[in-house]
Amino acid sequence: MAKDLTLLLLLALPLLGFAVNGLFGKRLPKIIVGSLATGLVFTAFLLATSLFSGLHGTQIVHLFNIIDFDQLQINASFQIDALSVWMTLIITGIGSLIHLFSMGYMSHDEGYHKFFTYLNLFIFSMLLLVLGSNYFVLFFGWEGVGMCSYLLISFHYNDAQKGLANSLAGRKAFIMNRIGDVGLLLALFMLLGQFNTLEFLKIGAAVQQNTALQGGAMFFITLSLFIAATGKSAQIPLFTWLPDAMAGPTPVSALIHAATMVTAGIYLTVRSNFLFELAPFTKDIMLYVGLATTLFAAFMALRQNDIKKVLAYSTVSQLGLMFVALGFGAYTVALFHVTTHAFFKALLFLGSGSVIHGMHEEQDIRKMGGLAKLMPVTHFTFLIGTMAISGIPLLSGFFSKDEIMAQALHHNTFVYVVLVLAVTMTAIYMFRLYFLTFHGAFRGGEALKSKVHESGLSMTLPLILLAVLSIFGGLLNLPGLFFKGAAHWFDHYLSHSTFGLSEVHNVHLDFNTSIGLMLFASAVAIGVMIWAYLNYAKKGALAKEDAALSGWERLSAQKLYIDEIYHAVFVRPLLAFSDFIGKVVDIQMLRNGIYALADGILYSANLTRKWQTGFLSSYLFWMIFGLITFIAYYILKLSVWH
Amino acid sequence: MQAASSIGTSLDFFLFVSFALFTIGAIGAMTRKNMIVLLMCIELMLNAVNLMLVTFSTYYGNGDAQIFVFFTMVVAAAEATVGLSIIIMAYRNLKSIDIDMYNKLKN
Amino acid sequence: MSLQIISIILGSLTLASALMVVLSKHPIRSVIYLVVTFFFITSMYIMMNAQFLAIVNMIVYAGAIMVLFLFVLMLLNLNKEMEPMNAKGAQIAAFIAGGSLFLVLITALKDTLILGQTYRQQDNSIGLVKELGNLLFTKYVVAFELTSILFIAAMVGAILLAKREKQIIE
Amino acid sequence: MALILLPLVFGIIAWFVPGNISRIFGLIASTVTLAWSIIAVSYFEPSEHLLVDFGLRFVRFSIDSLGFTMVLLTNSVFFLVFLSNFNTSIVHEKRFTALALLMQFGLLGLFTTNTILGFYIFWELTLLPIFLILYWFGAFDKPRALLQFFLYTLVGSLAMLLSIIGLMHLTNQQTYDALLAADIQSFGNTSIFLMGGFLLAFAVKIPLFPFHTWQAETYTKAPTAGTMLLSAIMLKMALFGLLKWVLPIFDGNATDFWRWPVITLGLVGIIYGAVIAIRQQNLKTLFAYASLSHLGLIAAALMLQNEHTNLISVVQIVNHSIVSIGLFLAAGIIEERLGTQQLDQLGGIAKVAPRFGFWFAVLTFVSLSVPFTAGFIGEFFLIKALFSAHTFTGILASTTLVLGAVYMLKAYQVPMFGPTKINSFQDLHWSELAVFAILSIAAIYLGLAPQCITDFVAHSLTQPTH
Repeated sequence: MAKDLTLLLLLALPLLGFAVNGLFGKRLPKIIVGSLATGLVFTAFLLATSLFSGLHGTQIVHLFNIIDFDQLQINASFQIDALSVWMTLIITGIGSLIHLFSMGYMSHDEGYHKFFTYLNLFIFSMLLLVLGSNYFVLFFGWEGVGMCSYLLISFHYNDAQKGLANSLAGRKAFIMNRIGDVGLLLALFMLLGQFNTLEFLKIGAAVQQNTALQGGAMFFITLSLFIAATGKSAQIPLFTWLPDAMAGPTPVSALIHAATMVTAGIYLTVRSNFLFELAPFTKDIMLYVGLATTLFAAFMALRQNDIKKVLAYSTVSQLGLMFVALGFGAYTVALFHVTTHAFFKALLFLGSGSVIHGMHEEQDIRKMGGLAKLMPVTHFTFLIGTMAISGIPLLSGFFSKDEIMAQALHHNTFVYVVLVLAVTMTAIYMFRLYFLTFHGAFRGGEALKSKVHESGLSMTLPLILLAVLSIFGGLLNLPGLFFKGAAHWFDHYLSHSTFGLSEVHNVHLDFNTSIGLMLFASAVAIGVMIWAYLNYAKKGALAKEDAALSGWERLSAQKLYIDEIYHAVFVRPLLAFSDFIGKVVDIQMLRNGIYALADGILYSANLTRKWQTGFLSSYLFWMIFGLITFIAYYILKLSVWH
Repeated sequence: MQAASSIGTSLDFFLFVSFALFTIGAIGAMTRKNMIVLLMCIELMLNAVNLMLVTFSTYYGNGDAQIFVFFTMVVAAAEATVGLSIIIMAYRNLKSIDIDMYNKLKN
Repeated sequence: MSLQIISIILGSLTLASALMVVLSKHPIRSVIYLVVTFFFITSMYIMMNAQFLAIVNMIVYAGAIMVLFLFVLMLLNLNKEMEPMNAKGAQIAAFIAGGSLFLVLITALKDTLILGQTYRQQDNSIGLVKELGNLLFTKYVVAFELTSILFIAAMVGAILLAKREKQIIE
Repeated sequence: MALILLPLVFGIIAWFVPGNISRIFGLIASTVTLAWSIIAVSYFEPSEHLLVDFGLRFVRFSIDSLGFTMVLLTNSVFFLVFLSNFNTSIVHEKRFTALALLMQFGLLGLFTTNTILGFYIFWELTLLPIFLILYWFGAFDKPRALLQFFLYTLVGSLAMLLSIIGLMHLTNQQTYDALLAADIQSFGNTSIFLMGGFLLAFAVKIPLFPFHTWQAETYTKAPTAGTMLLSAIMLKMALFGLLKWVLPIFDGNATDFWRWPVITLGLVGIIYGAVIAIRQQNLKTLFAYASLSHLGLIAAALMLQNEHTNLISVVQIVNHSIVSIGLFLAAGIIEERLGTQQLDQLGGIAKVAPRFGFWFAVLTFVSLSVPFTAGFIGEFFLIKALFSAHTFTGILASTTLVLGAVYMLKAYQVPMFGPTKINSFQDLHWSELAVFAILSIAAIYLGLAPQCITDFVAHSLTQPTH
């Protein structure tokens, strides 16, 4: 099959699912709706694999013109290269697994068809985002995924207790994303102004030809792009929406808020690598923002009691890690972590979804415990996910994190130290979560315990598959220590046909340092694991109630009071300002000003009315008076002339 | 052109008379409150204007102005007819021909 | 020269009788004085050789309209007590206003270029019936015919207005 | 020509149609007009100008592709208004039908007239029907609010009339082409004043920032159909006037003088309207301020006189019509069924009326100008134009995206989601469903292929003016 046809089919399939489920979903049986959506995404995955195997060089597929003015052309066209195909693989692959999972998870939900409609729309938007050959199509996808994210977060808007909170969380996500979108929009304007095109390749070529472009313009363009990335990828200062976004159904959290959409910011940066390379200052900003995010988010995750909130902060933290890598210019490394993170974070979220499903919508880990026996598959896969994210040796997370640490050690020791701290905290909160959930005694009461069950095959199958991927994902990009031939496959793959990446080379540390680094990281991870085992499983330490928290614990549990600060600094003044100009300026000053004007005219009219005495002789008198004045004026005018 | 000494036949004499008539009419309209006299004063003013028109008509040797005077008279006749009948009507209602009594339009 | 004297006398008489119209207390007298004024104005028309207008003025104004006024006055049967008079202050103001109007008009006249010029004797045939008749039935024939409609309207209006109505508005 | 007179004929007939079939009559009349105009467009060669000249001095019509776009828009809007109100009581009134058709006649005349005096006459002609509609069917508790609208527009019109008289007096021309050819620039400062008169009239109608106070109250109290007419098409008269008449004619020092003041006002309006909308409790008032925000952007971008921007503005004008019909329809439906528009009394409608919830959501997203909708193309390029003209302006204008999200989501979520505060809510009537569907399809089609409008309009907008 021709490549362009494959690509169009790839895009059309989720759209088809969206259309069919959206239009007829209500009338179709659930099994058809679910399997249709899943099947279509899976077919898309197969198509993506065929693209992947036949990939050589970059290819542009032109669909139609959106805007065609003489100097300015904006096309709906798509780009097939290593980067976009890789992202497509992740999206459709993980996507189909999560679709499969949702078939089981959402089976009792009344909005079943709506859920799959949105999910397919999301897949379509996300594919647009990564496959577009210019920033405009990317922006289409960018806003599209934001919209889907909003719809899916506020999916349970009908819920009696949490309905409003859910929809408010969706709104928060949408608005925060919109702030980021404005950044992207501004970047697009500047790019249009600078290069008069939005095509990646054309901009890239222009940048290469004209090396004098460094400096101010590039700084502002990349900074705007980075602002966009902070919005979508939940970095400081725009990260607070992601934990709230956990209000959505768990598969959504897995797909959108862990594996795919939040990595859009990373994708954007990698895609624009040639621009970022010219703006070292932006890269520094990115580095330190990422660093701060990874550290603070890990800290906040330490004392969360909601199983999904822990994972959410963990996601923010991991995303920060990726930005650190980007800040060093190690694009492939960041993307490698995106890949492994997609595997194990999707696994963790789905695992937590399985737990929640089994626990009948209970998310508080204080009410769990001892689930290992009740849900063996979930337990085992969750353990693998936890080990992968914590960096237990030879699992996928170990390799991808290690690459980032290596970059940090090479460039900046301070960053390395902070990263070690963050990574340690990651291991701590993940194992805390794991042990509190699956070990110890069940704390949810006997009534609930009898109802807890292992999930069905449609839910466990994705878990198992993802667990396998989490274990072996690291093989994609082995460090060049032992298997020289197989090492760095991913680096080569990406830089082979992604514009700009062949120019950038990652640093490779010497053998001894590398080994030392790995050993140290392994030691930390394993040490934390043992400590957590002793502390939570053996000693039976439990999550404390809110009142019993000490100073730093309270800070962590209350998320450093960031939400409250934002509320006080941004939201409240905006509302007050709105009230002020709405009530004072608009009503009192402008409208009442107009009324006052009208009153003034009325008043003066009343005054002049008194002249209308009703006596004919007085009218005559005034008429004559006017006549006199009139003639006198002309006489005077004449006499002045003479 | 003759000199200004031939005052009797000169243009400005007739204009002077016309102005004076008009002024007298206007003063009468302002001072008198009898509606019929008021109407008469208006006739007086109309005649003043007529006189002026005829004067200029003769001066320029153009008959159009005299036709206008003719029409003025026609209109004056109609006006007097309607005006007087209004006065009769008003008198019937208020038993007075004092113009100041008729200020109902004011409020 | 004699023409001048005649015209001056006529002019003074016109103004004097016009003044009497305004000044006389009784409306009947005013009407009589008004008729006299019209006579003098007619005579001035004759002096300007506007014969047609002179005749029309005589017939329409001094004849028809003034008789109408007299009729109405007699119909209303006003006695002297009912004669309303204005306040003194208003009268003075009226006289001042009128006077200044007159002054202003005279001043305007003084400044114009036609001061002291006489009318053209050679063209004084335009006021004759023949000339005006020609004009009236050619150039102004439409307007002339329209006047008849005006008269009918005025007639109907007058009859309607003067007709004694059943209910009398208080 | 028949195109223009058709609504007038229908309008006159509508007075004699019995009340019980007047809604069907209105629907048929607007459908016929719309169909006729579609046929006319299909026979129309976009690069040509149709000129209808009877040899009378002030009666002269011409139609080009821009005019045709607006005519089509007008006819579609009226069709949709009749369709969407098919289930409400207002269309049972033959007075409404007749007045609306009369107004349609005025609008069509305005969009096609070729003489400046005709422009003024039709401009005023549209005011009378809408005033009567508001007066008869509106819920104005105080006559003052209604009078405010009326007088405001009249003052603006008066200024415009003065300018028109001045323009005709100075150039001794009154047709569009002759005015275009006239050398307005040679009048110096006079041309600035003349343009100011036009701008005042337009600023009241659009409305721009300090002249907007009539808007919120009028929109809130007006019957839904009236609000739709006002917002969807009447305001567009001013933008059309700006685009077609004033900017080309006054090209030169007058436009240079007014450009940045107007852009500033537009910009203030964008932010001001959006910020106020955040805290509004009344749905229609909220949408009114949102409208202020959206139209400020179009007006500001038009002043740049950039060829492409003008084309995109037309797309955005169409989009705003779509959005305002949809949103005010939604607000009207809520008001009609529940008797209130106060947000704090509403909640949970989506649960009771899922179809309404869905379509309202679609329209909300259209108005948020997410991709795949016309609004996205419009806002993107308009803000881009402002950004290229002046960086800071563009940045300020783009805040509308964020603020828009805040108030629109509030306007959608509060009544539709959350705890149920209502007892029963009748789901959409078929006519309302049809309107929502048509609007959504149109918005998405334009979002993907804005070129169909821009190419069409380009024939009349890209000619060099001087």
